[in-house]
Amino acid sequence: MKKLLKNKTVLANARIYLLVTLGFVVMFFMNNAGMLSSSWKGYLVPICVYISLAVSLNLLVGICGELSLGHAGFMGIGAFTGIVIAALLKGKVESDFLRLLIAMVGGGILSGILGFLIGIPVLRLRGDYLAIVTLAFGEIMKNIIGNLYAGTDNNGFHMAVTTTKMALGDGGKYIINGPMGATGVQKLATFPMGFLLVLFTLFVVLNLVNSKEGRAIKAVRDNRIAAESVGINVTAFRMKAFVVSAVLAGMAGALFGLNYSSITASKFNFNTSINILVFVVMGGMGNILGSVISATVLYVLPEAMRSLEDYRLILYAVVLILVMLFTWSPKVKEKVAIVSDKFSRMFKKKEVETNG
Amino acid sequence: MSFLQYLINGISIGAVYAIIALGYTMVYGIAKMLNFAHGDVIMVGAYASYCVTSYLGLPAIVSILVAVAVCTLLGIVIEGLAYKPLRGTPSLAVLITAIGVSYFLQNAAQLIFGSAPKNFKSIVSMKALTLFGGGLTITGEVLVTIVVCVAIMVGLTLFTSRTRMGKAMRAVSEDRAAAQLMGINVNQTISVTFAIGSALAAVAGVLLCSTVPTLMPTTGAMPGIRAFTAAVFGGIGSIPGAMLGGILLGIIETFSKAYISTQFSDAIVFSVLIIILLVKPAGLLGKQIQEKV
Amino acid sequence: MKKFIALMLAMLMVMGLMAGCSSSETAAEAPAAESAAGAIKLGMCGPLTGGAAVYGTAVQAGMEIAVEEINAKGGLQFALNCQDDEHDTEKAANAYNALKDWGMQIMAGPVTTAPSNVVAGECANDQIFMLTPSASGVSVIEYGDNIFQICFTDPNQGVASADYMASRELGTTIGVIYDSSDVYSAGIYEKFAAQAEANGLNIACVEAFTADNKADLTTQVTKCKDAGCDLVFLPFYATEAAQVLTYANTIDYSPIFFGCDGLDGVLTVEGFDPALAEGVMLLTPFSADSSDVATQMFVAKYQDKTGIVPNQFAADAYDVIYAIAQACEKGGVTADMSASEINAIMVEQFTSMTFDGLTGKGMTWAATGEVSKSPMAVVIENGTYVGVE
Amino acid sequence: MADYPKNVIQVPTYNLFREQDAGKLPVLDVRNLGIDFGGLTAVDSFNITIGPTEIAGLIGPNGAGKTTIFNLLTGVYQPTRGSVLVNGIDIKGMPVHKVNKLGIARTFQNIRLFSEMTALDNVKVGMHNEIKCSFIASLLRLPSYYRAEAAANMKAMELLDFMGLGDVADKKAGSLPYGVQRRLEIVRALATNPSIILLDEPAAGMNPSETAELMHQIRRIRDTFHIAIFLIEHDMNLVMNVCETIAVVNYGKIICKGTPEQVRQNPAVIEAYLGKEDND
Repeated sequence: MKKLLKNKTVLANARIYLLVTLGFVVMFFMNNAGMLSSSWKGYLVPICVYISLAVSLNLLVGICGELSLGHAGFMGIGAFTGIVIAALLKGKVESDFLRLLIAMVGGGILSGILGFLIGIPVLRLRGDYLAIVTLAFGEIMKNIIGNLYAGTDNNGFHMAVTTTKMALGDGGKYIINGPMGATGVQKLATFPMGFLLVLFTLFVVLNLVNSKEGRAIKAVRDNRIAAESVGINVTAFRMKAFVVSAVLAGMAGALFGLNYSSITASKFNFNTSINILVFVVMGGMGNILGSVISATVLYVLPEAMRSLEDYRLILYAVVLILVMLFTWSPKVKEKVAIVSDKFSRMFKKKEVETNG
Repeated sequence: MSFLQYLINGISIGAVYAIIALGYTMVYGIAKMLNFAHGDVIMVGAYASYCVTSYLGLPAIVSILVAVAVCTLLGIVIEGLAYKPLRGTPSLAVLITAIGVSYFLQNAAQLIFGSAPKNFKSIVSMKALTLFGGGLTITGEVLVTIVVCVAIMVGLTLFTSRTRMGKAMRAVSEDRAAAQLMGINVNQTISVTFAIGSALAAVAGVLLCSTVPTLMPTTGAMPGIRAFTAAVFGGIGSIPGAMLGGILLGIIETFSKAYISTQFSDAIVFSVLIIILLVKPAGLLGKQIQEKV
Repeated sequence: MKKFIALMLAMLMVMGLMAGCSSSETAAEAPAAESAAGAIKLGMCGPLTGGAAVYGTAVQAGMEIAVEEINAKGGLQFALNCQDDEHDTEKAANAYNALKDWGMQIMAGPVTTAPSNVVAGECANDQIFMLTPSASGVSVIEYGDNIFQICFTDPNQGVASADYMASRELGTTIGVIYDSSDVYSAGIYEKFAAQAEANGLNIACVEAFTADNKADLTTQVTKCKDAGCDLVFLPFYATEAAQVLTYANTIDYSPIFFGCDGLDGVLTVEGFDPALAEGVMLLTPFSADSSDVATQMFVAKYQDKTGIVPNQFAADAYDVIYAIAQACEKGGVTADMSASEINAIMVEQFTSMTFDGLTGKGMTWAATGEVSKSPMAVVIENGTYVGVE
Repeated sequence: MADYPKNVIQVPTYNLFREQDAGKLPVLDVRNLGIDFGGLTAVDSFNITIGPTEIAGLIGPNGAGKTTIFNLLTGVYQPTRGSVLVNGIDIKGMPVHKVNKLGIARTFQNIRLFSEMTALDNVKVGMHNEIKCSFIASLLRLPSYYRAEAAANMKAMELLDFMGLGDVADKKAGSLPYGVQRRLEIVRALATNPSIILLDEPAAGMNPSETAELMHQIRRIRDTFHIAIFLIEHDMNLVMNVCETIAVVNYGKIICKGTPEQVRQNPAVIEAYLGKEDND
């Protein structure tokens, strides 16, 4: 019995890793063989980023049961931290790969620290109130980053949050230029690094979910009072999940920021947070594989619909509503079940016929 | 004097937030869902009013009635098609559907009306009051918005406490299962709530665009989120709370712009929100519900 | 798992549906694109949906008119593909890649600065010639030698505005309202502030707003009024300007309002009372009321096509196509050349040629990609733009 | 009904009931406990002392404040007056999870299992504080993680088997029959290594044979783990047969305390219960 239980989760996890690795290998070789269109090449890194974001948000929303509407805020912190670190290390760290890695780790750490600081007051709230506070946090972050200046001059590195432009001395070069964001960013992000990030995210989240911490987190979600009654420090576990999620989002953000030659704070707005949330809910709350697939499909979907021009986003909206109805509505599901039942019966009949 | 001017500006935009927040709070209180498409219903209302006055040349009052009718219908249709089938499912599922509806409305509006902003002609023809020799100006829009806001709040309070339907709403909001056992038609009650909420959205849309004349497909989105914040601020589910939250949010926003920094006003507004929620976790007038063990 | 299959099925269904739609769509479009067998492929990306869509659609319409005109003449043929970037850096990269897949040879975009920063990086990297109609950020052309602008850079506008104010002694106490979340607006303000200081202008009041809170600009206007500003500089777009002007009117505040090219189009904001914009000054290279024949023809065609009066974005876009056409003709560009071959020719042509367009006569380009043309100050009188000398 | 006796029988502290408990520190020592909700006194002057291996019962009519007392004992509510000592330590101001760590575990009247998790995982959540494996070790899947998990699995299965639940270990808790869920809650409480467990109506919803089985198991728990048990129950047969001491509360106050025999014959108790019948 015990063996079987263990095998079940191990198997499920192995399936996720396998699928992701398979996807990577196929894409990697197709890319190297020049079989990918420019569009697809362009999707690779963002898909990895959004998978990581969706999986990390799933930890919070699906597994922990806390609705967060400010995930893009952590992504933004990671992005701008990563950009600054990468710019400062230019010429000091030779390997681009290493520089990217350091930038991502740095982005993750800062995002985690901020997540912790915000978590102290915020995690006292529950449900929709927590949701609105995370929304507020995302907006505050966006506002602050929008007035953030960072740059180097002959005297070294300067950084300021100010309404009037920060002045730099001789040889000054802005890395982040307030409302204008970061421009002239060296594109360091690579698909293999994206893959590593996804693997790392999966590794952390899956291991967390299938450990005593994960059990505690799920217990808190299922029944907070009962969890407290068996000695679980609910706030501490919500905090752990919150910080881990923030760290992963920060790392993904750093990769994202270093994938484009320019980025502004307004990218990390409410809409981006909501998009990630859509990935999570569409993939199924608490379903990690679901997050991976839905992030991929839903990222590519609106892009694949480019030929529809003006009707593209309205169709995306329709798809969104229909999928929600199909996956959740009891009535619609019933009807789908009837139809699929008929189909399967038809198939079975055919099988019998062919067999006979 | 400028203090008074800011205060009035703040109350003016706050009153608009308050009307939007009233719609949010009603729907939340009764259907227990965050209807993120509410802001876009506002936009539809404003477009409806705009079309009636600009293209048909009919008087403002007709345009309001048309806007209310259009939005009420829209609210019922949205609720019936997108939300009703999901009743009883996790609130997040409905939330995402609401976001889908929001995208849909925005993009539909762009297809129909184009992306170019339209300058909404104020429905208020009253001259602005100028006091203290030009030191203080109170526009007709401000007065009308405040009066309408108070009237709606009083009306809703009376409605929920005096009428049969209103009582049914309160019952559904307290305990849906029990209400059903008492013979209340829950589905119908929720539909009526959406209808009322959407009618309010139409009024809010017309007033919003009378105060801030730019009308485009994304007009409703940001005020919608602000109003949602206001509703939480005042205690979501509470009618006076929405009103108080909306007006306070407007005043805080204006004052932080006026006296602290226009650059950081978003950060300030949201920080105040967080602080208020930490002190009063259920909002200013919200009921703190102790979980039963 | 069941849920999952349902999700996937729904996705596939929709994908199938879309594939059906898209094939019919391309069929419908085919004549326009196909007639240009052997046409040079021009890519454009801009915000065709979302809050900034008004600029993207204006550019798209302007370009389409120019392409139609050029193709009708015979000879040089263009195919134009417009992609939506939603005024978003990430989407801009996707739009750019989609254009590359289509076989774009010249980039005639993007429309706004933030996406342009991303696309310019890609164009420099891929050696695809880029000429943006309206992305006026100075950072855009810093990405490479093959990135060109046809509009003024923001600093130029800021500097020119400050110089203009100083030389005409327009105001004694100056107020500024700008959009701190917008690259264009913040860029102009930054240089304006520096130049104004150098010119000894008295800036008494600087107020900002962001994309999130621009619904209410009353406080900013009131603050300018309280500071006693007799000149208010509005380096942002027409939509918000309409708001500012409307509110200023209600509180009886009538300083000189001074704007940049973004303000152009304020008269055509549907439903806006042009009387409110009376006396507003702006620096713009294009005025739809110009007596210039080419301009009048363009305005007529544009109105035919879209039903509205073209703004400067549309005119810039129109010029972009003609400038590219001129360079192509002179450099002997043909459709079978690769993008990088064309790139080399275009860079050579642009740095050496002179171009006359709707938005300026005798335009030339520096090797940096910056355009040199003279800004024109206009004032709104009786609901039309009147040039100020 | 109105004139219930006001004299509260005071049992002297540390005079523990069972012989083997004599002279030992009581596991639960409650002194003058009281709580008001918005001016209404829900519980008042509640005193009880429970020895380390005692089985005590708490009975009273519906709405007498029994569950409120449990909530006070476990730190869910903070008392307005009085104190609760668990193993000699005052729980005042402690959050619920810390009170549990002092050695007090409970079940709930309306079952509160982690319904989306398996029965085994429910028990393992109960063992949370016992599993010694650092956050990093479990993230990185160090050998110590596997060791700790294996040990936890073994102990959890033992506990489940102890209550006869070994067969349902991999079933979702929410899908189990009612009686099984009640027993699973007890196992989960036991998994926290308590020195006393509070059972809130453990036999509710059980049929007579299940109840008989439960009675047997309650005694077995005490005898095997050497812990105290304090239970709320309406099934008088169970209470009278299993409990060694019984406290009767009405209107938030103890009206009688003693052996089953004493309680059975107490006129105040009879009146309180008859009053309840009248109301019904």
